[in-house]
Amino acid sequence: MESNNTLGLHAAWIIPSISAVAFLIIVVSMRIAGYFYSDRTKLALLAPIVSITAILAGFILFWLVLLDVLNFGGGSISMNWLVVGLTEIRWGIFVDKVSVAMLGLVTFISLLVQVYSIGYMKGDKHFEWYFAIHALFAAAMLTLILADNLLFLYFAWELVGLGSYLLIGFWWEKRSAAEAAKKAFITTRIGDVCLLIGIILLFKATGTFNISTIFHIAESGGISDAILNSSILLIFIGAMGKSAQFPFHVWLPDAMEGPTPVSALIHAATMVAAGVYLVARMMPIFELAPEIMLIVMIIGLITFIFAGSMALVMSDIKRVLAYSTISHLGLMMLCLGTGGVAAAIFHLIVHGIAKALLFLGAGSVMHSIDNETNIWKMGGLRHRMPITAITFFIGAASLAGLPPLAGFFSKDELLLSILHDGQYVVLAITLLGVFLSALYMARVAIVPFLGSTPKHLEQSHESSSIMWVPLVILAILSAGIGFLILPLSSTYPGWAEFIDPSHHFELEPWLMILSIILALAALIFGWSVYLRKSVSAKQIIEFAPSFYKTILNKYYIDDLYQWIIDKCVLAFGNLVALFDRVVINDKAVDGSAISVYMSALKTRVLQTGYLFTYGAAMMLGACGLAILWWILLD
Amino acid sequence: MIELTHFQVLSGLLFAIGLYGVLARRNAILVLMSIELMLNAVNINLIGYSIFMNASESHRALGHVLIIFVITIAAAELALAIAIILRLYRNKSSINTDDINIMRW
Amino acid sequence: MSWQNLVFYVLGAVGLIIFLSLTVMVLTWIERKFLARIQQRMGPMRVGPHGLLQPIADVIKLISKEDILPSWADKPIYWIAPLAIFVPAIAIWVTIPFSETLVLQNLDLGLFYIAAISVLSVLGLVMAGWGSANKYSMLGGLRAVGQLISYEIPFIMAILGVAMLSQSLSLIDIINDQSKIANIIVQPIGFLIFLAAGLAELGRTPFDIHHAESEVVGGPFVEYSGAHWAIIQLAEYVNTFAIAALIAVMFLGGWSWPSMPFSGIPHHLLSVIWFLIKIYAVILLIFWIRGTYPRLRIDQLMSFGWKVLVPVSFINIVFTGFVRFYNLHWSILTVLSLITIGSIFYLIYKTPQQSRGENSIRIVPSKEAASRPPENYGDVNVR
Amino acid sequence: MTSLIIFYLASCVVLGGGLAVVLSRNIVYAAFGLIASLSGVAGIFILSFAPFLALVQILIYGGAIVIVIIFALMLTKLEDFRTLSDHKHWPIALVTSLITLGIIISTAFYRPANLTSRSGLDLSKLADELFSKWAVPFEMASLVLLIALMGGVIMVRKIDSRDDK
Repeated sequence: MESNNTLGLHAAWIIPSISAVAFLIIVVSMRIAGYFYSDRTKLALLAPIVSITAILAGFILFWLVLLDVLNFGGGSISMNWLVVGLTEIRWGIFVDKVSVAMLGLVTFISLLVQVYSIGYMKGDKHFEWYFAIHALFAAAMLTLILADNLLFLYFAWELVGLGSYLLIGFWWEKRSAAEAAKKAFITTRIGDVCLLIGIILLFKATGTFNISTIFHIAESGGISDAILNSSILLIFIGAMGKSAQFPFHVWLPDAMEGPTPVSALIHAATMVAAGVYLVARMMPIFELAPEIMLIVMIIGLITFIFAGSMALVMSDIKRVLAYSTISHLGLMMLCLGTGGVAAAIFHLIVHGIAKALLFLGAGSVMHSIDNETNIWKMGGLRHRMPITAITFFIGAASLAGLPPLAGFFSKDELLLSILHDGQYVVLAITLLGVFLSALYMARVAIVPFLGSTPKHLEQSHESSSIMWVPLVILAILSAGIGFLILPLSSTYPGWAEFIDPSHHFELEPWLMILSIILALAALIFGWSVYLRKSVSAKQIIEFAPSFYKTILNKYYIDDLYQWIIDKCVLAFGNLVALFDRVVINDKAVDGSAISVYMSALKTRVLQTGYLFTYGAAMMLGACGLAILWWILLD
Repeated sequence: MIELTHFQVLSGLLFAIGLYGVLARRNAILVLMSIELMLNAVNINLIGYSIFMNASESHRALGHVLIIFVITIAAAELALAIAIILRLYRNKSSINTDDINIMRW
Repeated sequence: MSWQNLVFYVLGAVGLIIFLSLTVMVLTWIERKFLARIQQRMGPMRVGPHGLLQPIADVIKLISKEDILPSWADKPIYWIAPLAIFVPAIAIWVTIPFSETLVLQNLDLGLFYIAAISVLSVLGLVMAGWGSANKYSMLGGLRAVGQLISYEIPFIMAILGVAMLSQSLSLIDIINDQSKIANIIVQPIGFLIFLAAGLAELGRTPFDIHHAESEVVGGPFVEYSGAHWAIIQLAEYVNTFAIAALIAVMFLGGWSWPSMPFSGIPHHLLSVIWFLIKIYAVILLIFWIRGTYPRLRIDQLMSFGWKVLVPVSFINIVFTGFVRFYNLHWSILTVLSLITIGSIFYLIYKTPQQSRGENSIRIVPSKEAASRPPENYGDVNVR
Repeated sequence: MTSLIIFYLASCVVLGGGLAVVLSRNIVYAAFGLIASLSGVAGIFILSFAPFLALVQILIYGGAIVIVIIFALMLTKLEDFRTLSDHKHWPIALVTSLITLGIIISTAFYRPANLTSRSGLDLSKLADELFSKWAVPFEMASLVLLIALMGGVIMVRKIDSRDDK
């Protein structure tokens, strides 16, 4: 891509910078304010104002970038970062259609979530800090999207991880939150290390970190197959970690310990999408390794079905949404495995908006009923909080794939992509997953909002406007954005062709009808089970009680990990610790110290401290040198 | 006639005397005096070579110049050394070099 | 070295010593009379007309007195000390000329020789101070060391200034250089420095703190008596005479006469007389200072030496070098020196004298004394 | 011949003074022995046609260095070491210095080829050399002297009451 320094490109690098500056301003002003005010609540609104202003500026600049991409097709600019030998590492940004779409998603969702957070986090004692890390996270995520080289991307990737860690553990006084933050950090760390190794492997093979250069080299066959495959696999493992793919999905449900807007922003719309985005970004070299693509597809499929099944049995509203997120991320990966970048990204956006809507709606519900999350203790909330209920329904329906909501279009596109790849078995299983996802969406929407209101919920009420306005905006978008898939005008050929000009907008009527039927069937089934109780859930459970139990215990994966940690990691750790104590500490460290000590003990006698000794030794040495000189001279 | 050997022997004797003083005396001020003796032994040697060498005038002037430098440095060294000894005396009430051994093992 | 030369030197040296001894007698008489006049009394009147034979009587008295040796004294050092004071005092005179030919040995490095030898007299003071095994002598010796080493620097610097003007260290050259204009006019600042430093080297009032009778009861010489005391006194007056002679040589133009009417022997005679007149004028100045000024305190002495004389002598050197390097007219140096002197006096006058308030005795009225206890050690309450 | 006699006399003074320094039981005698020795060196300088150096020697050593040493002696408590004891290993010191003496004297027999009879150096020549060729080292030496002076002043100054009990 030619480097044309247009206005849009400059706007693009400003977007993350503003947020980073906002982070610094908030942190510094917090410190300074801490000196002058013991009661920091007086300055509480400063932080959200700074942070929201920054992200709003980012969102406005996003339109500039979008315009630029539409007119000129994007580009890249970069500057020197550091030069090591012959290698120069640069920091720079790279803007194309995929990244501009992500840019819009991230800035928009961040903006709404932050506005929503003013209402949700009101009165929290670390109010400013919350917005500071929000700004930091936004800066990191935007940098990750825009980075034009892998090292810079990795740098942002880790910062995103840090932001996620800080936000999950935001209520660190709560032990479970602290544990969840650690779990998320450590689990994604495994993927991050693999990603770093993959990046380094690619660097070793090509001598550069620049993504497009790597593509060129790889496409011209400059990288051996073994290296290429292993590095791509490692990069994919990194993406799996961040995107909570099986078997790294365990951290995401626990991450719901963070504040709900955080879940909406990070664990639904943006950060977890980073893995999908990374794979989409690296798609040109993924396509060079069909085996890896197959792995991507299989992992995505497993995740999709597994997480969907787990979402079906969870009773915690946020966990249901979390498993649903995992499931949809699996779907995106699956689609990427078939090479459908456009469909995956489209679903990413649609799902991001809808899931943000659902999470914010869930947050709104929890906010009004004393942070109750068990869906079985809710019911009939649509009378108490109608706006939340309606928007929630729209989001759920969208994800369930009801036409003409956005989810319908994106899911259809995904299915098409799988079909085009000729994976009929996968397609069949995917359709099962589609049914599952519609079913759990029906469950999570019907149980809390419909039915009769329990007594203890009668005092609940609609949230403040600062919280429901973002919900409405998201709901409208969630309903309407699906039409982007259609060729709306002569200049806009539809999403697929916009992202990838080789694709064209097309429809497969039987697939569309099949998915509509599946979704409707799931909804009706859910209706009859959860609202009408015409079908008893218990009977279904008793069909296969052990299977149900397995699902309820999340397939024992957490227990497996715990066992591995207890039996293998800790045992090995004890062994290493023993080695460290006995060999390294006692023998190597202490031993060298003792040997120095002992030799000093012997030789220190030479240091008498008497002028006499030193003087005599010096003079005799000089005499010896003189005699030596004579001997040599003669 | 005086010859260079005279100067050398005198210089050597004075140097040996000074060296013995540095090594054998225990009083810091006496050590200092012995060092002055050694420096003067060097000066005698320098002036001896300066007046007996068959060299250009500028080469022979080197001997004189060096003597001037030696005397200058001796003065500087002595100023510092006396200051050190006085401070030592104030802190330890002794200027015996054998008592100043806190830096040893 | 021929016999004639040796005889000449021996005779010259003996003659010099006799001449100096006589001079010292004259000086003691002059000092006593002069001080007496200043203090409005008669001075010695009994021996001879106007006490003219008093010095001889003193000499006889001193020689016939018992020479006391303190029992704790370090004997050899105690006895050598007067000699160590006397020898440098006489040795200086080897190179001081009375006329162009009347000089024992004119040295090219004359001024440097004088500076080097005059410094050695400290040694005698130290020896006397230590050898007497007396606290007062010891203190006096220490004071002498501090004072003489401090004032040696401006002393030599002043000599250097004159040497720069004349481009020679030989005394005769310096005098000849001043045949037109005396150095005191060209370099008044140097004259003042040399006068002050010279008085300090002599240990005369106001710089006589090392044998200050009221403080250390005679300093290094407490224990001396008889002939040794006489030798010390002799050395003191010889030194005074030497400093006066040096001032006459270096700043007053020596024997230079505005216009010499004669030549040959009368010329020399006239030179000697004219030179002696100048020397005695300086000596009278020194005695006058002694009769007028009180003694400095030791800290005042030190700070005067290091904070005033040393910097000023450096300024003097710089100005002289400036004028010599650019070959300027001598009057420019005069003007610069006078401006410097003026500004220094102004600065000294203007300097806030903190110690004056702290250290001087203040007499306060009884009312104030009753209301306010004395702040300073020196305050005296008068009730 | 006369000069040789004078040389021997001066040498006797030099060595006698030196021996007084290193052997005397009385530290003040040692100091005066040092003066004698250094004056003897000044005599050697005069014999070497270097009166300037001789005067410098007297001025600086006799007038300043030895005086400062004696001053220091008087400031420290003289009674404590009026009689001195030597180091108990003094024979080793003696052997060391004798070895050194042997080596130095044996160099005396390596006579340089280009020797002349005794000839002095014009003082103006020395001045020219010192202030042209050696001007920078000369200034350096003055700087060293200044710094040493400042160091000495700082070192003996009372820092606070804790320092001297």
